[in-house]
Amino acid sequence: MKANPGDVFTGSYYIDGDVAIAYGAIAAGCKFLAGYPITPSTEAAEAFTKRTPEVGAIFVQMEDELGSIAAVLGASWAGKKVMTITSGPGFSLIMENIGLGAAIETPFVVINVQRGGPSTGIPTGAGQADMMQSRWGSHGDYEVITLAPDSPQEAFEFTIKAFNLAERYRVPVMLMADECVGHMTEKVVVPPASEIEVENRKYYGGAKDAYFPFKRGAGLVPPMAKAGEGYGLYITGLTHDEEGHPILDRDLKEATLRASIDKIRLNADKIIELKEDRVDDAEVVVVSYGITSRVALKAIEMARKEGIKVGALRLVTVWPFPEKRIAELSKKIKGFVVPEINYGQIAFEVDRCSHGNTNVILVPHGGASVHNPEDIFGAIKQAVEAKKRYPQLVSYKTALEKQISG
Amino acid sequence: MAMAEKGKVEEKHPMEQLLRMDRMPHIWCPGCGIGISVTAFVSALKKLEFDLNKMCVVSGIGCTGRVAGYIKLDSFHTTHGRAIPFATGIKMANPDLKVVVFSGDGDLVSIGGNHFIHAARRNIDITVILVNNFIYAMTGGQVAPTTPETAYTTTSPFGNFETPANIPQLAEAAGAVYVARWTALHVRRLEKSIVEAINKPGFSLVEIVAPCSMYYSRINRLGAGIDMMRFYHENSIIKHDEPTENLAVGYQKQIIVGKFIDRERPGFIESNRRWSAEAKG
Amino acid sequence: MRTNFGKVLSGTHNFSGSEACAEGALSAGCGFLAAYPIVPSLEILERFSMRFSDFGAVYIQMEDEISTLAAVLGAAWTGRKAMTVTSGPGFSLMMEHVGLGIMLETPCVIVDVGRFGPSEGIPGKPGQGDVMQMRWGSHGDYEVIVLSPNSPQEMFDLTIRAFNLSEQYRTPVMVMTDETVAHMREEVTIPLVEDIEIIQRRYYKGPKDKYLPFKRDENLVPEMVDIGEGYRFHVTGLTHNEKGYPIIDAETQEANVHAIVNKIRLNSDKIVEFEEDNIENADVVVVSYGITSRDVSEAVQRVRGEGVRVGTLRLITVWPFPEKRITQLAEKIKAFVVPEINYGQICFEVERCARGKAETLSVFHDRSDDNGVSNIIDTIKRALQGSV
Amino acid sequence: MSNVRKPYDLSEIKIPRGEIHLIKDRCKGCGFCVEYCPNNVLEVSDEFSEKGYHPPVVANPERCLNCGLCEIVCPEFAIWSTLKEEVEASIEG
Repeated sequence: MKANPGDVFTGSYYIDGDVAIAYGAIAAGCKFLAGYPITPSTEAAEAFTKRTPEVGAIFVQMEDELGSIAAVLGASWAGKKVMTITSGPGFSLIMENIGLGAAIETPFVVINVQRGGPSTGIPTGAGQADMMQSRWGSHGDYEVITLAPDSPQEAFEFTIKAFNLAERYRVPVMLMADECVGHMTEKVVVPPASEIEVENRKYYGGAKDAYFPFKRGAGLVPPMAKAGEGYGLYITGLTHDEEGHPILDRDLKEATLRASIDKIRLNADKIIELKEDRVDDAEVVVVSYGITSRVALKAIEMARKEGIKVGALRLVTVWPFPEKRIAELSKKIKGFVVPEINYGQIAFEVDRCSHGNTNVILVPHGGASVHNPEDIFGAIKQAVEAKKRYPQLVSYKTALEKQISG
Repeated sequence: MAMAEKGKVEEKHPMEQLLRMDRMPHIWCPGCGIGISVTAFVSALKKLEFDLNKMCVVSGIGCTGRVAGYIKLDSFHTTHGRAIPFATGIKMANPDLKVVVFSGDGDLVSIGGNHFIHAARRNIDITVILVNNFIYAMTGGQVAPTTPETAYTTTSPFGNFETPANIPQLAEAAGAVYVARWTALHVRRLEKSIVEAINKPGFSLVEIVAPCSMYYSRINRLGAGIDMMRFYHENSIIKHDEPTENLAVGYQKQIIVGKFIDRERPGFIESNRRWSAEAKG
Repeated sequence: MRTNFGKVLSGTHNFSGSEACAEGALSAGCGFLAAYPIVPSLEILERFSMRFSDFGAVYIQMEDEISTLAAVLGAAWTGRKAMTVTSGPGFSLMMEHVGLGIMLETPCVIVDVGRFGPSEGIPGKPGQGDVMQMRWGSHGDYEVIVLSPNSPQEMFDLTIRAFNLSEQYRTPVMVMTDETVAHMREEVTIPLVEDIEIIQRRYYKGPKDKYLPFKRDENLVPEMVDIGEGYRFHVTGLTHNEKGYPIIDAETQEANVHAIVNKIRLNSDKIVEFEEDNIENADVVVVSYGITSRDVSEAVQRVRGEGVRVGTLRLITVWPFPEKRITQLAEKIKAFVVPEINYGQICFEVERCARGKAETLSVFHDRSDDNGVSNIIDTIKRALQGSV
Repeated sequence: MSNVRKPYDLSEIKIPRGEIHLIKDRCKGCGFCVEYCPNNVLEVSDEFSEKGYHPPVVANPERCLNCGLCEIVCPEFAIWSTLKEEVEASIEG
């Protein structure tokens, strides 16, 4: 399917990442946004609101983030493409209903423009410390898809991608931007609608009384039905069977939970997207995502200039994690360098998937700004020069950390 | 010159003993009404007859949420919407303390709306000072639960169509024992109300209608803070004991101020003690 | 101070895990419990609400789980030891205030009685699906301490330990239990009051105007004061300096996060606790925690009869994770088997720490299934075959 | 004025005279003190403060009655008055 021309504001804009997210959502056909103001994501909601009359969308500023996410789930079951936009503290507040969304297999998109944390932290500074939370933040077992854009242009494109994945897999998709990308103003090209691939929800077409909301075909993803069309939907956050009925005291094997997880795990290869640069001959690979991948580029150039063979692997989808590719590379290289604006999150995952085959060096950063490329460069040198296999993941001591710990 | 410099340092504002002067200048914009709310609060504190070491201030998030950081008492800057439950915990755990919640309209009646209702219902002995500037100012001017109908904000770019909350009515319905509203212009009366509210056992609320000179006024072209103060001067009317159902605030319409509720109701701790005593026999 | 320890029920009792947890809290001097009713954690609040007035404690049922943890944090600053009790969905609602507790470095205890999830899941069945959430559920960077009891006796002991650790490191500590342990009834021995080891809060004693709420000792842990004592301190959830004042720059942010993370990481050897059995000469080690560890004992008993060399490692602190020990064991054994009542969480951490030296096999431990234990046995056998 | 009766306790009444104190660099020029001083003691100055605002200037110092309204209406803790002296009241006042 192509995007609806009425939803696409084709042209070349000079806008920030937040606004690009709003344009992306509208182009993807998002017709419902519920949100609550929070720095640094507010500009996205504002930009969306301004366009609502033109595209027939609804924006409701709810009383809080809990209300927002619940409204989003409801609107999705009413047949709209939906999203909410938030940042760290708001993201923590929506955790309960992320679980509900995953349990009742609802397509929706969550935009998290990450800031410095924990708690109120630094609202106007960048952070990447909610990455593990996007995967593990709600109780119980579930799987989600997480994307990380590194520029306003990608913020636009990935938002569309997020909607497509949400609709294809009936799953919550998180777009984990960060304050830098959200507030960075760059050129964003919005192509004509005919060039934008948009996926729409698969609706059930059979007999109304034979519809089971969680009954899967071969593809693991059950088709949806809208509320109010005579299906008599019974949707519950309790663990349920194909019909949607709670199983409570019955055998867990009847539950559809496992299938709702497998639809992501077994399709991981199709979902995962990476961007690799000069990885083939690399001795060291820098694994990064979001704004950090742009800073890493500078460090990579510095290293290449000194003759070090460095490649870059950028995570477009952070979850599901590209387990296989990391394992493959780990056998060939001298080390991974993982810069993140946190004290180690995705680095642990890289470490896990390396199976002790190579060194993994985390370049930590507390947040509020981006890395100094010198630090990443330092970690690359450390990886090349390492004489032995480290017993565990090591953290590169950045200049700022040295200064603080004395 | 040196003399003059020295003289400058020695100049001490009479409120300084109750302010964190090492945090000044504060973050509020020129013409903002939160600063006046703070001066009224500090003047009220000076009139109170108990040990201020036994008082603490809890704020949530937002422009008014920063108040806790400037008052030199034990003070807590907590999460968005949760100042009231945080204060409830303090008060329950140590009933000897006086606890004041100082926060904004979005913080207390939108995201914190549920806690506002339940603290009033339980009649927890805390004082809530609520600065109502009709907008989310900290995040740049989004529509608030108090934004009057037709007013513009960044998320109601075509004019607000939602019915705003009538805060005194909400407080009364939920069970508050003291409810007053003043504008930032009525500083002396405000000060007096704050003293009364703090001295009143139970859940007391003082709403302060205050100018947001940066976002609300700019988006709606209402001029500077002083222009909004002039508007209050001309359009506010004191009506004590006015039924709270009449207290909705329209866009640039008359604002009724005064003391509306002053009643007695058993408080949470009192009831709790009575019930425990009875239960034990 | 307010606690009346004369009411501690020293002696041997037949207690459910929930009752033991409430008694443990009161014996540790818990003076404040705020909670919101949720299955299967109700019995803890019920027990506490019957007993709190004997100890001079406070109990309040708040309007939701969000306010519950906020109230606990407020109460903790008045000098009381404070706790909340919840289960899955309620725990998810607490995520924001876990972050505030971490940021204000407030000692408190959160008991999460795991039920099967996600979302409403199965309220009456045990689950271990919150274990990664314990570590990663709030936004921003932090480290936590999580204890996992597997019996009513441990519900008592570890609740006390949780209070002790929270006071020692000035941080929220979580007790991650599950529906079955909370509801099972067993003999619980409560020691004499003088034999219960209690770590008291470390208070600042210097001049009142010199108090800095975030000035750290060599373990990176700051000292506390109570509200109402005239210190006139300020604390904020924003990134702050030693004084507790918000400072918006990268350096302060780095220092702030550095301290929060490292006060746990650098002390992790002191905090980590686990229990091992038949580890020497083992070919396979089963790693488990909570109720699952009891089923593992049964499974291991059975396979040992068949001559299989299998050891067990039970996590008592799930976080910090016993990284070094797992790496050490991986050198010697063929495989780890990790049964959990979830579709794989701690197994990822085991896999990471095994560093490719030993295989890691995850088992979805379905306690509702009669074959629950034999699934573990099958996996142990598969682990042996696979590596041979 | 002959038609004003003289209060019998006129000799006992003391009228306070205040002195205004101003920390110019705290002022953000909102104008509240100038607008709401009941006795028009203050005016907006042409001067610039450190941050580029026009602080008030004491234009009519003799009119200050030390009422303290400027102190409480100033959001910046920049202005206040203290009692300088008390003078005898007179009906010409």
